[in-house]
Amino acid sequence: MSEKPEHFIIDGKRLDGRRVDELRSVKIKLSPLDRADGSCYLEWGRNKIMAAVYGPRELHPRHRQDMTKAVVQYRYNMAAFSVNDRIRPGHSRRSIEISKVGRDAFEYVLFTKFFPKTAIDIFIEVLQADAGTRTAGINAASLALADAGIPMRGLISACAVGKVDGEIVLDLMKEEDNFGEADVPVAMTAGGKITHLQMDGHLTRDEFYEALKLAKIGCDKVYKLQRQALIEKYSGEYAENDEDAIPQAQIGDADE
Amino acid sequence: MSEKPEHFIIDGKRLDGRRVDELRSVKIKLSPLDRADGSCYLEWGRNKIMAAVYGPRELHPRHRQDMTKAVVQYRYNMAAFSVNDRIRPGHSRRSIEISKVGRDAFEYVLFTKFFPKTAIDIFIEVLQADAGTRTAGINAASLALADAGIPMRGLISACAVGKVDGEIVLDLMKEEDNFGEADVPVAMTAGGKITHLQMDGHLTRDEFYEALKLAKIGCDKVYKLQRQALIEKYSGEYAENDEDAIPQAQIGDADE
Amino acid sequence: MSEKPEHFIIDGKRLDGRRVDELRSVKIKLSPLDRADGSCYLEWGRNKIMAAVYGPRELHPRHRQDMTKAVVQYRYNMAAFSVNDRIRPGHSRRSIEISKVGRDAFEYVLFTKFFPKTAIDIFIEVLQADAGTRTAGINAASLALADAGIPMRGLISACAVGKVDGEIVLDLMKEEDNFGEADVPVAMTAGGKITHLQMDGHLTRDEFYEALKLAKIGCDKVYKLQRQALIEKYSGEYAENDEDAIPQAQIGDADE
Amino acid sequence: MSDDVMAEIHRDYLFNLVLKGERDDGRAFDEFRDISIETGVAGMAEGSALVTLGDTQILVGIKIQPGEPFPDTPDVGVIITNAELIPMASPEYEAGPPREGAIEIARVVDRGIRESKAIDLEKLCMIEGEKVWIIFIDIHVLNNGGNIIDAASIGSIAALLSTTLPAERYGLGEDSPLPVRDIPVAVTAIEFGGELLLDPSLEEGKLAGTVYTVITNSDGGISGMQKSGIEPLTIDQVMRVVDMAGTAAVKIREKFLEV
Amino acid sequence: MSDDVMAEIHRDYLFNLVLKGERDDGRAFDEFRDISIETGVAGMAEGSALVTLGDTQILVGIKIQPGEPFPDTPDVGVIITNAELIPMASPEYEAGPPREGAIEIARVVDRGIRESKAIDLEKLCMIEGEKVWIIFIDIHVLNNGGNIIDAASIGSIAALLSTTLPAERYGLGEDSPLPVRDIPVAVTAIEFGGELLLDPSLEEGKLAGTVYTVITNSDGGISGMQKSGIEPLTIDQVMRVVDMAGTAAVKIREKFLEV
Amino acid sequence: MSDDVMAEIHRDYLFNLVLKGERDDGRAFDEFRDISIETGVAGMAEGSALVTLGDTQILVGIKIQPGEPFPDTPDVGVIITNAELIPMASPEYEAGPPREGAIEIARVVDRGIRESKAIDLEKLCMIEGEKVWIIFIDIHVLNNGGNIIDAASIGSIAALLSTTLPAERYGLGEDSPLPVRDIPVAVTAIEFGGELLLDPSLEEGKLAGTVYTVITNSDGGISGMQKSGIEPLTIDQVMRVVDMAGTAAVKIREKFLEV
Repeated sequence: MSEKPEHFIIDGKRLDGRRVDELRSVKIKLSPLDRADGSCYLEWGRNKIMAAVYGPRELHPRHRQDMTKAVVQYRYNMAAFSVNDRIRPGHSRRSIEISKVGRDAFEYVLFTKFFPKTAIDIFIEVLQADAGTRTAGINAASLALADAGIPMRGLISACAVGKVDGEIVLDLMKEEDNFGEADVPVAMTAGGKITHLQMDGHLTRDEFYEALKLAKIGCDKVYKLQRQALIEKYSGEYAENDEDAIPQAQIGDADE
Repeated sequence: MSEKPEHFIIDGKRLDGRRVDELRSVKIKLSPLDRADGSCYLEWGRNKIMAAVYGPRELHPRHRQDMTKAVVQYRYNMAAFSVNDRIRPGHSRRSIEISKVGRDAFEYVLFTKFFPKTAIDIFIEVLQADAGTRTAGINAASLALADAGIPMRGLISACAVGKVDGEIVLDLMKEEDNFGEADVPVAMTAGGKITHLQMDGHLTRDEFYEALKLAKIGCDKVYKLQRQALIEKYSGEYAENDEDAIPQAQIGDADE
Repeated sequence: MSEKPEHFIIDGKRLDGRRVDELRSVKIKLSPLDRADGSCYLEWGRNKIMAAVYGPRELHPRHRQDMTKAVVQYRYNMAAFSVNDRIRPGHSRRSIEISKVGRDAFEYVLFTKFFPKTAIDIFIEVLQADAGTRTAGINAASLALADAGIPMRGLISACAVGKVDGEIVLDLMKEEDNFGEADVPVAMTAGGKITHLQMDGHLTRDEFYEALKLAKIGCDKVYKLQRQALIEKYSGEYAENDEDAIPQAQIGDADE
Repeated sequence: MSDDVMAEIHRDYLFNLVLKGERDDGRAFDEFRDISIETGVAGMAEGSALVTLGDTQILVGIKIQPGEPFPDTPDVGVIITNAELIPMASPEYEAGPPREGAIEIARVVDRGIRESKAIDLEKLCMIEGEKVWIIFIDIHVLNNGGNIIDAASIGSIAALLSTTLPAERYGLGEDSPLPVRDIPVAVTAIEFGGELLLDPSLEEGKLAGTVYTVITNSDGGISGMQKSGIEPLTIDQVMRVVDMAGTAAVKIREKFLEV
Repeated sequence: MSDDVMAEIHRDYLFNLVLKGERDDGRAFDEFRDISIETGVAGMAEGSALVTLGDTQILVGIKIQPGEPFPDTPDVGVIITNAELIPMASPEYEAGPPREGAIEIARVVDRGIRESKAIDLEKLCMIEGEKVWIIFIDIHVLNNGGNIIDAASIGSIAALLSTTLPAERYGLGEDSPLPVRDIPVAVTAIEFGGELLLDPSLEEGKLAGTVYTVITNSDGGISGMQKSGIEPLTIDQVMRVVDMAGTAAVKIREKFLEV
Repeated sequence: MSDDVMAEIHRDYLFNLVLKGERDDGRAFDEFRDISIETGVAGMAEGSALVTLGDTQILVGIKIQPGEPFPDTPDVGVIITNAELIPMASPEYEAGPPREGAIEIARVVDRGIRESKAIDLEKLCMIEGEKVWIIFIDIHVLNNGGNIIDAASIGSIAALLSTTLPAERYGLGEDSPLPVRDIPVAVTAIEFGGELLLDPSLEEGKLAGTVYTVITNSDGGISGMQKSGIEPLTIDQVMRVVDMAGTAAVKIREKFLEV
């Protein structure tokens, strides 16, 4: 682990030049994989994330099927070489927890009741990690689900907020995450319904409230980027035949 | 491991003041847990044991079901903090063996033929260990089975006998177990039918016979304590309606 | 590991006195085990191999059954004490790979289509290892299959060829395997159809071609030994009734 | 009637109760069930606590041994938290290695203790980069009566407060109390019928669409949170739970004075 | 006729035989099947023995390497006993890690060797608390023809008697024989139809309600016992097996002179 | 029409194409699909390469750390190769530890690198018997479009060529490039309808009775081979693949100049 910087914010600028309410640069590529039903490659700052979706498809073994709805499965995995010290392949306790809360982040927007006995499988591979992989993974998963054409109430958008040098800031980078005072990953629908929320560190009640409001601003920005990526990808394909062919549900707001 | 004492028996008294044919103090609490169908908390000297019973209940996965009888499952487990050096959670070879012979100790008294396709699950958790946990576990399990109302030919009662300072003694405590010459855990029906028997150390044929006879005396004492605990618990509940409501099979003798 | 010898071939003789195209001594014992449907004990130089075959028999769990053919299962295992440094019991990556290619070596000669939903199980136990255990195992398996009376197009015969001191030699012994320049395990039908082939080390194209031709010679020798063993075992049993009773398919050539 | 129908009826019953502002066991929405804490119950452990929260019973044991620090934090002690949902505790639990539910519980409790800086980990370093105290927190759930996470959190900090550093056993000086300097308390709410209920019973927990835990410290600050479950929460709902949790934690922290 | 009916008939047949004082293979109740012991069969092992007991075939190999003692017994060597019921040996065995049956066998054999003090473990300590010899006893069952535990016990002590301490390979002095000073012998009985039969065949073992093993030493003393199976035994029955086992063990021990 | 019937028709279609000397995607029998190699894509790795071979996408990352050598090779570095067929890459892959398919891929790639002596392992020894560099080659299959083994082989050596020894991070001197001195290339053929086809697509691979891989070095020599699948090959067929593989490998090796 590198040394703790003396200051994280100097003249309103963070170590990488961002303002406190600014996201890292984001690059989205839809459908990079052809075997999966939907996929998305996402660069979020120095994070590199691949997400793929399969389903709804038959769930094996059969005794795990739910007669009333699709079972959502979410697998967050870090490549062995995605961090400085090699990770042993396979599940860790950390990845099991992140997979669980990742799954919980999506069930609300998936019409699981439409697909009893099936599985909707969401796979996240972290290829390069630099703080914020769980929220970046949720953003990529959201786009991969849309890319797979799986009916959703709307997209899920995620970002982390935190506290460094006593200030609430958006989207912690590595140093801010390692040495900062708090980290709050959040995922929301476009309408601000929170489907994922964790926190560690130390915040007063009012700081936390401020953090939540900043998270809403961040998620709104993410949502615009996601929507833009889907429109670029799909408007071209459908535009000639039908202006309305972009499935609104996919890029719309679950809360409207 | 502490130092070996020079003598284990001085003036007919053992290190903790007991005579050679005396049990450690026993404390029984029935039904301490409400989720299980039956349960028993047992303090046996410094041992603290929790036993719980579920069943007869459906056995999963189905291919493990026996069409002709209930499958008895017995899980002996030591809490990570039950001994001086922390135990890694999960099965050890020792706990697997103890679970197997524990299961064998009960099948004779359970009317498994009455409950085909089901499981009778017996769980033993050792919370604090001080020699004799397997026999203490059997005693607690016996009471938990009775507490669960599972039909039995009778109770099983268990204790260990051993040899220290050349003498056959009842119910080895920790130091006697660590440094003694032999250890013989035994479980019996009230009529003296042996359902569990192991031995290690070194005994002559005649010493072993003497040990077995002392084990019978010890098991008789245990049986009285068990019966007493059941009467105290259940006679109150049923007494007003029916003097005979204490199910005799539960606290009776399988051999009568 | 011992020191590398200065020369592997002196005056046309190898370290153990063999010529370059000579096999180590081979000893075959059929049906040493009575529980298995067929078995073979094979000594190959200092290697000691036990092979057993069960099947065709019902395959569990059922979801692994193939409706169109028998599933061939092959388990190559080294006893913990079969090599100098004790091996932890259980599958290693090496044994998993050898089991896979061993299975592949036999499917061509087994009439799997005759036995849908079943398993043909081939078990190889290496009791003493001294280079060439995978080919020795295939030879033993081939005989155990014949011993089990499982219909086959013909036997499989295997040996390794390699390169030491710049020469292509048959059937590497331990020192030649450890310090040699290449190792090529091969298995064939009697007609020279290759069902198993691996290679590591360094060979030119022409050296490899020479090696393959030497492997054919080696496999032919092995085939004769296998055939001889089967005739000795089975001709006696059947000879009185029927000269032709030795099942030709078992010891014949899959390619005729 | 089938189990499903029974469950449906029971759900409707509880739902209608909540609409009337009531709970099945008569509690107010922000009211905890009875809590009792007994320490020192596991005599082979360096510290232990048996917590009952309503019908829930959890035994937490602390074991401590010397060992190596993590390479990236060479100057502080190590905390390893493990939760076992043993099959004794519930008909739904199965034997085997911890699954995601048990792992989540352990990790949330662990974060609460770690992030609140409740244990002075610097004091657990003996030789930088070489030798530190390793603290094992083992959470043994004996009876699942609902809201395991809060009971586990209470049990863990109670057990730590009762813990002795076993220096003598390892020839490393004199025994001393574990340096604990805060009492983080987890408070869990569920959302049900639009209402927020603290300390869900087993029944309530099964019906909950969302389970949301807030861990607060003695200074009122927040050191950990975890939302799980599939229903979303609004920012307003989140803040309401934060406020309820802060108030409830103060009351729970008073329990520690009674131990 | 179904397998079940066949099994039932066969059971009745064996039961009636026993009532007449006979066994299927003509043996007396206290008679063992033929035993053969061949040592040195696994040349890479420090010691080995192939034992056949009727149709049962077991290969035991001994590997020895230097290593650390257990913390609570710093001045003695270590014995680690493992049994593999490989799927080759029986249609009922499955591949995978040892299950309770294999673990029980290994542990009973281990106790017999350990408790009889057959190996002078003090002599296997090189540097107290640091370096001792670790002895791995690996029991490889090749063919299950019944009564594995006795064959494994015989094979283990035979293999140990043939074992050389490989000191030279590790640069730790000269090779020497393993210091073995007793020959513990396990003798197993089953209870069937009220009778006690030694050395059960595979068929007999399947019908047995109880399997009871007694391990005796050269001095006639008992160093280990294990009862498994669901039928109970009376004290009288136990003592009868103890006496039969002592007598049988003497005869089996004579076999070792022939090796 | 059922899936089986569709598969049968497709099989016949491809079979008839092959009889006419054609492939579904228009390639010649000895022609590879498009290959692209991009290095340095995984910035936390010491080296990495993303390879696309037709639809197949594989990311290989290299991690290096100091560690102990194997006891029997005390004076050389260690290579550990691992392949993960993650469930993202194909509907047929399942989560969990590597199965035989992934293990075979990793071991074949590993042998090609090891036996070609592509890495100068002697230079990775720091202190004989004590400290060497350990090289982890992690093969991450992102999209299975067929012929994973060749793509993994190309990706592994490309990643190694881009790798820096991270000496500074461990205080072990200055960073330097990994000493790579050859480019072993795996070329895989399948047998189908009596013909030999290089670089099988996913569809072709499913129909193949045999998959046969030949690894050649810059000098034209062969350093590794692996035949899998149930159909046999004649000596002639084997030699034809060897010759085709040598020619193809030369072309593939040219790709490395473009990186």
